Amino acid sequence: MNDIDIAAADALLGTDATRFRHDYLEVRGLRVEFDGFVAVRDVDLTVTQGDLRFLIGPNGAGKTTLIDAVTGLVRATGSAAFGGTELIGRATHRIARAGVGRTFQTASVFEELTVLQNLDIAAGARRRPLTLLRRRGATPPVVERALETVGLTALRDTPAGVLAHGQKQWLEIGMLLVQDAHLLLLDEPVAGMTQAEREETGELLRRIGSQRVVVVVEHDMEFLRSFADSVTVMHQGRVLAEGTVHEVQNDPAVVEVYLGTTEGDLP
Amino acid sequence: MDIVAQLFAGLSLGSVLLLAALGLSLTFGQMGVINMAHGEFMMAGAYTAFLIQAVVGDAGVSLLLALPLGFVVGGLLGLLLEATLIRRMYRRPLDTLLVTWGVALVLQQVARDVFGAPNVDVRAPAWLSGAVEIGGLAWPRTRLFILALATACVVALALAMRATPLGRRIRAVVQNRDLAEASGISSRSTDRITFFLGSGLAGIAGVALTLLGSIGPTLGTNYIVDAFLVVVAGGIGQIKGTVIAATALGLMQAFLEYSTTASVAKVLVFVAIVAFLQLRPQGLVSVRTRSLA
Amino acid sequence: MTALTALVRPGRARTLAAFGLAAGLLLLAPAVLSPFRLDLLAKFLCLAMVAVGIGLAWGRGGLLTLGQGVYFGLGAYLMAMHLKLADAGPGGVPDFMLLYGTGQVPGWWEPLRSPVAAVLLVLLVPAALAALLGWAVFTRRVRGAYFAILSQALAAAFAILLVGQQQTTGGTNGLNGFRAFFGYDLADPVNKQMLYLIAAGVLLLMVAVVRLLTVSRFGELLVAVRDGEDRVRFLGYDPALVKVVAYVVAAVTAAVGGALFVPIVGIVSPADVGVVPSIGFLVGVAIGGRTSLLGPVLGSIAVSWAQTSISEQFPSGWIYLQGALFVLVVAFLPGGLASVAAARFRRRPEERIPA
Amino acid sequence: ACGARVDGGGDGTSAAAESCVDTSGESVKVGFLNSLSGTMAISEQTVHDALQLAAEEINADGGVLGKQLEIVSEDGRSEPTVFAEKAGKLITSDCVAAVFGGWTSASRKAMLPVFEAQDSLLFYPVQYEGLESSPNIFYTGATTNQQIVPALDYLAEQGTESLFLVGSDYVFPRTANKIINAYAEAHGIEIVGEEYAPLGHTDFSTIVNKVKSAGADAVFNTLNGDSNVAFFKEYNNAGMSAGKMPVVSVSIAEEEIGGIGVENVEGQLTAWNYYQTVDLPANATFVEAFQARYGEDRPTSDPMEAAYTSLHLWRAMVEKAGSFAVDDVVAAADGVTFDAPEGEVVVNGENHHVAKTALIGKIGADGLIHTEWSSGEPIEPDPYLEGYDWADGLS
Amino acid sequence: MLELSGVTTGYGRTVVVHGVDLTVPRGALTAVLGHNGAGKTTLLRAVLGLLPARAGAVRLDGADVTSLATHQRVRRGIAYVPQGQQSFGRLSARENLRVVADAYGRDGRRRTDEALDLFPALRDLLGRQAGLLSGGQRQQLAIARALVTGPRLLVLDEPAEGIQPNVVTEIYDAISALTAAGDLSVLLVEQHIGYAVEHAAGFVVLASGRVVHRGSGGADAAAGARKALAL
Ligand SMILES: Nc1ncnc2c1ncn2[C@@H]1O[C@H](COP(=O)(O)OP(=O)(O)OP(=O)(O)O)[C@@H](O)[C@H]1O
Ligand SMILES: Nc1ncnc2c1ncn2[C@@H]1O[C@H](COP(=O)(O)OP(=O)(O)OP(=O)(O)O)[C@@H](O)[C@H]1O
Ligand SMILES: NC(N)=O
Ligand SMILES: [Mg+2]
Ligand SMILES: [Mg+2]
Repeated sequence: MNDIDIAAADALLGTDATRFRHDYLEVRGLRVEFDGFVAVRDVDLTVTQGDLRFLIGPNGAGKTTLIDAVTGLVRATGSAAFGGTELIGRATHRIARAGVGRTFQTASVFEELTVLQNLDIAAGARRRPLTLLRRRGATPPVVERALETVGLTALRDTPAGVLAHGQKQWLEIGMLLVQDAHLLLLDEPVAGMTQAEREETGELLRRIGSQRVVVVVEHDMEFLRSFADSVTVMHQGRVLAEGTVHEVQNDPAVVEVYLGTTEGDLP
Repeated sequence: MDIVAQLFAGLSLGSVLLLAALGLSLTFGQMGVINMAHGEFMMAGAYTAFLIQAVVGDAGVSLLLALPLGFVVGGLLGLLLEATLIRRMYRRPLDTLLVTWGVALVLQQVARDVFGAPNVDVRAPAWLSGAVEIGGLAWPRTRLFILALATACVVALALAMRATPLGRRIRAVVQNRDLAEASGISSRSTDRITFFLGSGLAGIAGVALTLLGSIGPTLGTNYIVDAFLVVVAGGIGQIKGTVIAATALGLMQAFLEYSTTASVAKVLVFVAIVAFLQLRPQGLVSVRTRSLA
Repeated sequence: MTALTALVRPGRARTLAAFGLAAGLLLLAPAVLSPFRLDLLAKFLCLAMVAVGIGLAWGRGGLLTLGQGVYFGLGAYLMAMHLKLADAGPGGVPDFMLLYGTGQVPGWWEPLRSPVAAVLLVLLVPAALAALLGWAVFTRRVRGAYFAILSQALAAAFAILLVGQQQTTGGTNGLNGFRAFFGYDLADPVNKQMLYLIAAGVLLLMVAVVRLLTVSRFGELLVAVRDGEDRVRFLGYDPALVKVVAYVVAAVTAAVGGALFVPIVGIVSPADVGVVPSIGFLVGVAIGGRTSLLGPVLGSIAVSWAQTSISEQFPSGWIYLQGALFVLVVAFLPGGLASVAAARFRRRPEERIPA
Repeated sequence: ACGARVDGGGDGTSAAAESCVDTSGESVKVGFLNSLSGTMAISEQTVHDALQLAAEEINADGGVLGKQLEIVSEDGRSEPTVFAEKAGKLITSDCVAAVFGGWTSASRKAMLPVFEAQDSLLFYPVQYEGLESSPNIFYTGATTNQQIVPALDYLAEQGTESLFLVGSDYVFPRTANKIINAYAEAHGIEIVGEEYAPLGHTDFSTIVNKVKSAGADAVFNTLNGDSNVAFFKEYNNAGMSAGKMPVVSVSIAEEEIGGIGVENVEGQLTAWNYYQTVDLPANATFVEAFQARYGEDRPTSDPMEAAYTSLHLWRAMVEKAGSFAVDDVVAAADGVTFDAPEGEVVVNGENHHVAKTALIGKIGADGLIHTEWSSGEPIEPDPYLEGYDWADGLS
Repeated sequence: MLELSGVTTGYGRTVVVHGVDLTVPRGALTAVLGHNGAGKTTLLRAVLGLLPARAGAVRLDGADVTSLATHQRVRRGIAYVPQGQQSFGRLSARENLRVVADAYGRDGRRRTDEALDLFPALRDLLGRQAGLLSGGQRQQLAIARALVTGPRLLVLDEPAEGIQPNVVTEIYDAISALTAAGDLSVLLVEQHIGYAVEHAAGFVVLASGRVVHRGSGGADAAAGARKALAL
C-alpha cells in the first residue's frame, strides 16, 4: 500500500498560498428547510485559515446538509461567504470556481477514468476552452505532486472504479488539492480507514489546514482529539456548542446527545 | 365545438394511452427497463383476441376470455424476454432500449409471417357496438368499456404496489438489487414477476385496442412513443403521475386536434411535453433524492 | 484494463495505420465498383457520418440520442431545398410547389437560393437547434432514459411536421428529382464519382476530428460527465456545456451526412428522418462498437451493406438477421465487434501479465 | 476531373448511360418492385402476387417475343428512398427491360426521376391523384377523371348537397381534395369540413365528432391503409352508418374489408374501376386463376387487377413494337388493348394512361363489393383534367 | 457455524481474495482486519454469494451453501449489513423494514419491534423516505433491517462507520448481548481494532487478499493485531 507523502503536499500547497491568504468562511443565519422539516436553522459559523475545524453532532444533526447548502446542492436562506464571495444562491459549478471544494460521505470518483485522468480533470476547471480541446501532453506538475501526496502514483493508470474505499477517499482529497480549492469541506474523510491510515490522513489534513480553510465532519472522536484545532457541535439543525476539543468534550449537553457516558476504546 | 363530446374523446384517448403506459410504468418506471417491445406485447395481446375469437366464435365470450388470456400471453412473452435477455442488463438501462428494439423488429416479422401482412379484424360483441344515448349525446360503448377497463387496471395496480408485500418487494429490488438479495428477497423471481405483470398489462391493452381499430404487425409502434412520453411526463415510477399525464395528453390531443389538425396537434403535444419537462425535469410527480447519497 | 482505457490509447501508430488503410480502401473503391455500387457505397458513407457523431455523443458521453434523424433530416432538407431552387433557376418555383402548393416560394425558402448560404445553413441550423435544445434540456438535468425518449419524440414530431406541410416540404413524398449539384449535372457518372470522393473525404475528416476530440481533455471530461455529472459540477465545470458540445458535434456530423445524402441518393423523405431511421442509425454504432473510433463507422457501413444485399435475397430474413444480430451484440457484447478486435490485439501481451 | 455542368460548358445533355438490357438469350428480365415489408406490405403484397400470376401466365403462353420472363423482385420496404434506390438497382445493375410496382404516390414520385434519368419504363398500377404524365411511366390505375370525378358525379346525381372530406395526410388525398373542392364549387356542393390524419393514425374520435356535428349528406374518404379500420369502427361506434351518412371511399378494396370488419362497412360506397364481382368472362378466368394459385379465400381487387393488366399490356406493346427497347415500346404503346378482367382497356399513347370504366360499388354483407353504378363505357384518361372547365385553376 | 475453506474470488479478470480459510464459531464474534483495499468487503460479498466463489467452499452449519443464491443464504440465517449506509432509497424507513419482515410473518413483526428498541431514534423517522435520511440514520436502519431477518450469523461490514459515538456503544453492547446469549454468531469487519479484537473469539488479518495473521481475541490481543497490521 502506498502511503501519503506530506512532503509532496508541501510542494503542492506552496504553489499559490497568497491568493486566498486572508479568506475565511463566514456563515450567518443559515437555514435549510425540506417540505416543512427544518434541517438547518440559524447557523452561524466562522472558520479561518489555519484553524482545522471539526464539525460533529448526532446522526441527522444537519452537518451534511450544511455542507450541501454551502456548495449549492440544496437551497438555503441566510448567508455563507468565502473570500468575500456570497455562495448562497449561486450555481454549484460557480461555487466550485470560487475556490470551494468538497468530498462526499460516500466516495464519488469517476469510475471509468484512471486515477491520473481524475486528477487531471479536477485540475482543469479553469482551463481555457481551447486547452480543453487539446490532448494532455506531459502530466501537469500539480497532478504529479498530488499523486505523490495521496500515495497513488503506482496506481495512476488504474481506473478509479476498482480502488478500495479508502483509496477513493484519498483520491478525492487529491482532486481537491489540484482543483486548487481554498475552502475544503470534507464529509467523513477517514471512514473505513485503519488506524495508521487515519493518522496519515490526519497529518495531511493538518498540513492542508495551515494553508487553507478546512472543515471536517467526523464521528471518530480519537481522530478528532488528535487533529482538531476547534470543534463545532450541531444538534437538531442548530449549533449546540463550539470551542476547543477539551471544552466540547466536557460540555454536558454534548455528552448527553452525542458522546454518551461510556467512552471506552471506541470513537 | 361540442365541449362535452371532446372532453369525452380526450378522456377516452387518455384511457387508451394509460392502458399502453401502465405496464411501462412498471417495467420502465420501476425496473428501469426501456422495453421497446412493449408495443409488440400489445400486438400479441391483440392477436390473442383474434385467435380466441376464431376458436370461440361468439364475440362477447371471446372478449371476456381474451382479457385474462391476453394478460397471460403478454406476460409470458415478457417473462421470456426477461429470462433470456433483460436479466443480464439491469445495470445498463439504456442498452435495454436497443436490445428490445431488436426484439420488437423480430416479433413484428414473426407476426407478419404467422398471421400475414394484411390486418385482421376482431368483431366487437353486440353489447359493445353502437352508442348509448345519455343527455342527448351518443357515448360509444367501446370507449366507455375501455375507460372502465383502464380504471380497473389502475386501481388494481396501485393497490398491488402500495399495499401488498409484492409491491414493496418490487420497489425494493429496483432500488438496490444486491441489498434486496442480502435482505432475503429473491431479486430474480421479483424481477420476473414484475416483468410479467408489466408485460401482461400490455397484453390487456392490446385486447382493448381490438375494439378500436384493426390489428396488424405494427400495431404497437403506433403507441410506443406516446406511451413512453406519458411515463416520462408523469414521473418515472409514479402511477399517479402516469394517470394524470395520460389524461392530460389525451385531452390536449383531443382539443388541439379539434381546433387544428391531427398532425399539428401531435406536434404541439410533443412540444408541450418538452416545455413541461423544462419546468419539471423529473416529471409531474417525482421522488426527491439526495444526490450522490 | 477496461475496454475504454484500451481504446483511448491504442497508440498513435496503430491509429494512423488504421486511418491510412481506411483512406486507401475508400480511394480504391471507384476503380473496382460499378457506378451503381459506388453510389450505394457513397450513400453508406453518408449514413456513417451520422454514426461518427453518435459514437461521440453516446459512446463517450452517454447521451443516447434517438433523434439524430432530425439533424440528418435538417441537413438533407436544407440541401434539397437549395437543389430544388437551383434547378428552378433564378426566381423560379420548384416543380412540386406548382403542383401542390400555392405556386409561390415561401419566404423561408428564399435564403437557400444562394449556394453559399445553403452550405452555411446546412451547418448552422442543425448546430443552432442542437445547441438550443441541448442547452434547454441539459441545464434542467434531463438525462439518461428521459433524454433518450425526448429525443425520440423529437424525431417523431419532426417527421409528422414534414408530412403535414406538403405545400412547402413535399409531404410524404419528400423532395427529389434534382438535376444538378452546385451546377454539376447529377446524371453524369463522372460527377457521381466526384460526389463519392467528396463523401469519402468528408467522412475521413470527421473521423479525424472526432479522434482528436476523444483523446483531448474534453474527451476525458465527457466521460467524467457521463459517469458522474454532479461530481463534475463540484469541480467547477458546467456539465451541461460539455454535453451540449458533444450533442452539437453529433448534430453537425448528422447534418453533413444528410446534406451529402441528398445529391447522392436523389431523394429525401420523412421516412428517412423519423423514429425508425433514427434508431437505425444506432444499430451500426452498437454493432461496430460505440466507444471505439472506427467501430461506429465500420459497423454502420457493414449494416447498411448487409441490409441492402441480404434484403435483396431474403426480405424477411434480413429483418430476423438484423434483429438477432442487434440483440446479441448489445446484450452479450456491449463493446461491439470492436471489442472483439481489441481483445485479439491484446491477447498476447496480456498472457504475460501475472494474475 | 469534373463532369458535365448543367449550365453550359461540357456536353450539357450527357444522356444516361446506355441501356444494358440483354435480349440476346432465351429470357428477358423484368423487375417487380413492391413493398414486401413495412406498413404498405399489407397492400403491396397483393399486387406482387397478381404480377407473379401474370408472369406465370405469360411464360406459359410462350413468353414475350418468344422469350421467357425472368423476374427480379425487390422490396421497396414502404420507404420512398428505398424505392428510388431499388429502381436504380433494377435498371442499372439487373438490367431489367421494365419495372412493375409502386403503390403510394410518394413511392412513384421517388422513382420517377430515376426512370427518366435512366430512360427506363415503370408500370404503376394504383389509382392516384393525376396531374402527372411521365414519358417513362405507364399508369394502369385510374387517374382522377376515371374515379373521383365519376364518384362526385354519382353523388351529385343522388342529390348530395354537402360533403365532408376525410383523408390521410399526404399527396394523394390532399390533391384529390383540391380537385373535389373545385368540383364542389362549380356544382353547388358545400364542403362542410376537411380533415387529415397522419398515415397510421388510429384514434378517430375527434375526427368522427367533427364529421358528426358537421352533418353533411355524405363523407368522401381518401384515407389510406390501417386508418380506414379505425375510422370505420369509430364511425359505427358513434352511432353512424351508411343509412345516416354514407361514406364514399376510394382506397378500400376487397382485401381491406376483411380487416375493417364487414359489419363496420356494410352498405358503404366505394369508387373503383374493378371489383371481384365484375361479371365478365375475362374476370371469371382471372379470379379463378388467382384463387387456384393463392387460395380460395383470397379476394381480388382493383390494384391487383391493374397490376395484372399492366404486365399483359407491356407484353402487347413489346410484341407490337417487335422490340424491348424503351423508345420502340413507347412508340408502339398508343392504342394497345388488352381484354382485362375489368373489361377491355386501351392505352393512351399521349399521356400513358389507360381508358377505364368507372364503377361505384356498395359493400355487401358477403365482404365483396357490388356495382351500384357504372359509367357504362371506358372513360378516356385525362390526368390534367383539361376537359373539365371547373378544373382550370388546378394545374 | 460458518466455515470458509480456500475461498478465492474477485472482479472480472482480477482475483482479489486468494484461498481464504476462516471459521466463525457458534455464538462468537470473529473479526476480519486489514488495510484499505485488502479485500475485506470482497470476502464478505463472497460469504453472502454476491460474488461467486471461484474456488473453495462456504459452509453454514456444515451444509455447503457455495452454490446458493444470496437470498437463499439469507433465508438460512445469514444477515448482512453492507458497507456504505445502504438502503432502499425510495421506500420509507418503515417499508425498508417491512419489506424484509413480510417474509417472516408474525416473527418479522416482533423482530422489527425489537430492532427499533435498539435504535429508538428510528421510531421517529419511520415515515421518512430512507434516501433522504442522514448517513448515520441510514446505517442504523441498515442494521435494524438485518436484525429483522432473525439471523443466526450476522455479517457486518464496518457497521459503526458514520454512526454517532453513543449509538456505536449501544450497537456493540447489543451485539455482545446477543452473542453472549449464544444465539448469534458475528463476522465483523472493523477498523477499530481495539473493540473488535477485545470482543472477538478470534480474528484474522487480511493483506492483499490473503490471511497473513490469525489470532484469538481477548482484551490483550489488540497489540498483536496492530503489529500484524503494521507489517
Ligand atoms: N433532501 C432532503 N429531504 C428531506 N429531508 C432531508 C433531506 N436531506 C436531509 N434531510 C434530513 O435532514 C436531517 C439532517 O441530515 P444530514 O444528512 O445533514 O445529517 P448529518 O448531520 O450529516 O448526519 P450523519 O452524521 O448521520 O451523516 C436528517 O434528519 C435528514 O433526514
Ligand atoms: N467492483 C470492483 N471491480 C474491480 N475491482 C474491485 C471492485 N471492488 C473492489 N475491487 C478491488 O478489490 C480490492 C479489495 O477491495 P475491498 O473493497 O474488498 O477492500 P476492503 O478491504 O473492503 O477495503 P476498505 O477498507 O477500503 O473497505 C481493491 O484493491 C479494489 O481495487
Ligand atoms: N396513389 C395513392 N393511392 O397513393
Ligand atoms: Mg452526514
Ligand atoms: Mg470494505
